[in-house]
Amino acid sequence: MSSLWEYANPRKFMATSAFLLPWTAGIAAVCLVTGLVWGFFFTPDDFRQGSTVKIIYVHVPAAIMAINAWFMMLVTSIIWVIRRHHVSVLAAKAAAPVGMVFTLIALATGALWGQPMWGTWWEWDPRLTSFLILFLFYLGYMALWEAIENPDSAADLTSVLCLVGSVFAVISRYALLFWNQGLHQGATLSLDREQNISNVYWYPLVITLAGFGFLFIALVLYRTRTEIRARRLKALIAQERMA
Amino acid sequence: MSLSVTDLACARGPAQILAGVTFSVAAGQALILRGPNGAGKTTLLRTLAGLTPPLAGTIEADPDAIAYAAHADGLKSALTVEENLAFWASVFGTHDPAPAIEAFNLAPLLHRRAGEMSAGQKRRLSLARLLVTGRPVWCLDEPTVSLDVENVARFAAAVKAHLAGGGSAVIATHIDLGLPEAATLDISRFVAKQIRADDPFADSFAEGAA
Amino acid sequence: MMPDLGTYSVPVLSSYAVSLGLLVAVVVASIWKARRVRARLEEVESRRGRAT
Amino acid sequence: MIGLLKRDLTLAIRAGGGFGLSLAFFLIFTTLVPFGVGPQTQILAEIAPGILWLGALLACLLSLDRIFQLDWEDGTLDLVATSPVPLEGLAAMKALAHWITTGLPLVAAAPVLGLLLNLPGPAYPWLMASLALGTPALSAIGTFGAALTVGIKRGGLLLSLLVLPLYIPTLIFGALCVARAATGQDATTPLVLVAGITAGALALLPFAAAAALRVNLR
Repeated sequence: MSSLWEYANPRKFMATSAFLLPWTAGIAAVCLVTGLVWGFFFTPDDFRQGSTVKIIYVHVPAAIMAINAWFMMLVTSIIWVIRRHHVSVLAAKAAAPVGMVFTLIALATGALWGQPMWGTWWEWDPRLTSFLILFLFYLGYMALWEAIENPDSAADLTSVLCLVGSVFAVISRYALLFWNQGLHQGATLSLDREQNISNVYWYPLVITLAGFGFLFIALVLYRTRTEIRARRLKALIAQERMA
Repeated sequence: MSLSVTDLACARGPAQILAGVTFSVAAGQALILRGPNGAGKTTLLRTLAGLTPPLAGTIEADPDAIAYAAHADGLKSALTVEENLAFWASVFGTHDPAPAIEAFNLAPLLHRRAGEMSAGQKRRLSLARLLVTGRPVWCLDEPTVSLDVENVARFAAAVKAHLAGGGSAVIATHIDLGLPEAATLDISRFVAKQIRADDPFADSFAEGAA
Repeated sequence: MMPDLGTYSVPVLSSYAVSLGLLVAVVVASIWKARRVRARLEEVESRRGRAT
Repeated sequence: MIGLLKRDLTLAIRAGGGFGLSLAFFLIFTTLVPFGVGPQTQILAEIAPGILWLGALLACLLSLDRIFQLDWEDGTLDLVATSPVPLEGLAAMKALAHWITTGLPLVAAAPVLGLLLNLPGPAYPWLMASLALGTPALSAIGTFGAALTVGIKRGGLLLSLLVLPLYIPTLIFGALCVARAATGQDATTPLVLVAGITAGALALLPFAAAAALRVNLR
């Protein structure tokens, strides 16, 4: 009986990820190139925002994936806490820098977009600010991993931090709404999308979103492979020291 | 109160240190642990104390029966001898500190701050804590460090009194404590240093053949 | 070929530049780290292979 | 467990315990603000709620790394962990002791510093209420952060990096409460939210701190 948990075995994960990696990376490259080229060269300007609307193709997918990356880290951390699957927590470790870069992209493009639209580089808008806080959470999570020598202790402590941090991230989100009503436009992607965005912008956006998603999966697979090797390396060095 | 250990495997960090540790200490008995530096005496005692979870095997003893004493004295230098003992008495539920003061001759030092005492005096205070805990199974890590001959004898007398009262003790030490009836266990035969067995990275996961 | 970005060419172009730059940076960093770890692991594994 | 609290308070008062350091920091921080932003009383009055809350928060942060570090270094933490006191109880007592030695003096000192910053009159009761209800959350969150980093040498900076983002909601609601009261608006809602965060933090974080301690003691 095959089960999902088999992939938590490092050997099995290495085999499966070796198979998946070229596919996900390939799909990511195709989607990113198609979506960004389409979005940049072949979409009309918005009547109100002008050509800045083109920023949407990097800003929105990066923002969505920045949050999804943290959510994935939360899930894999919980799996580690409950079922002690090493690969799970190493995947969380591998995802953190990728999520942080996505957050940074969302912040930077948000600032560049805000400058012509709102007349200021940085606006303490609830959405922008929550991404800044998310960025701080990523930094803290990664710093804690780096600071602890024993890999299993580091896994446990970062998982606890990820859990507690997630709760506080949600509270911060609501606190920020209370704190400042904000200038940011409403969610770009929602079920009643017809009201927010027309098809000309919608199709390339979905493709770039898929591109960012597959890029995230590919990078996490690739970096998890590295983390597994690094963990193996640590085990071997410890073994040599004992011999 | 007895302590019985079967097939215990202990780890320190990523490394398994000991495997197959089996012994039992009946009430009124003491067991001396011997072994070269780094053999794993501290690791074993920390596992017995419940600080480090065992990798395998069973420890048959109520964890609330074990009093642990580590290398570090665990004293607060800003508190007096009396206050240090009173603190531990309150943590372990109120026990009279008088026998502890008596056993280690701490009465003259009672109002001295721990920070102003010598290493040996601190050690005596640290050992007196064991009597305050009121716990029947003592797990002691090098209890006689920095004690002079006279105080080693005091310590041995305290252990004997503890055993006579139905207690038991596991003591890691290099010196002869003067406890002729105590059994001795050389833990070097249990040493099994390797990457812990529950670490999935311990055996090779050859990717292809690399 | 190049679309007319109008007055907003600087923010749009720099958005794309920054985003692509960061993406390339994280990919390159991942590859660099992967290579380094892999090389060190192979070195240790081969040392072990000889020993046993 | 009361013994733990009593001991921590005694240690804080004795020489070298650091009692009052946070308070002094709060004083200096608040005194420096007018040098930075200028002596105009309207400006000071306007930013006073935020400055006072920020000062209290930083003063709390300053003493966090002492919460478990000293007990860890001298071996007391090992011995308490093997005692009948549960680690959850230890974490809760440590947070309480930290609050009594840090948070409570800050609450008492805040109105005086409010005068220095020309804080409007109606805001004083709200300043004290929000600090009294909010600083326990700062202590509880800080204890959790201290438990995470107890095994790390020179973990003080890391501790700040981990704890500061967790302080954001408390800071927002606390400062907002005082700011609203200062401008004559209704400040009840933010005060209730501060109390809510504190209640949640006190109920849940000792368990997270105990879990972190257990990992660090292994």
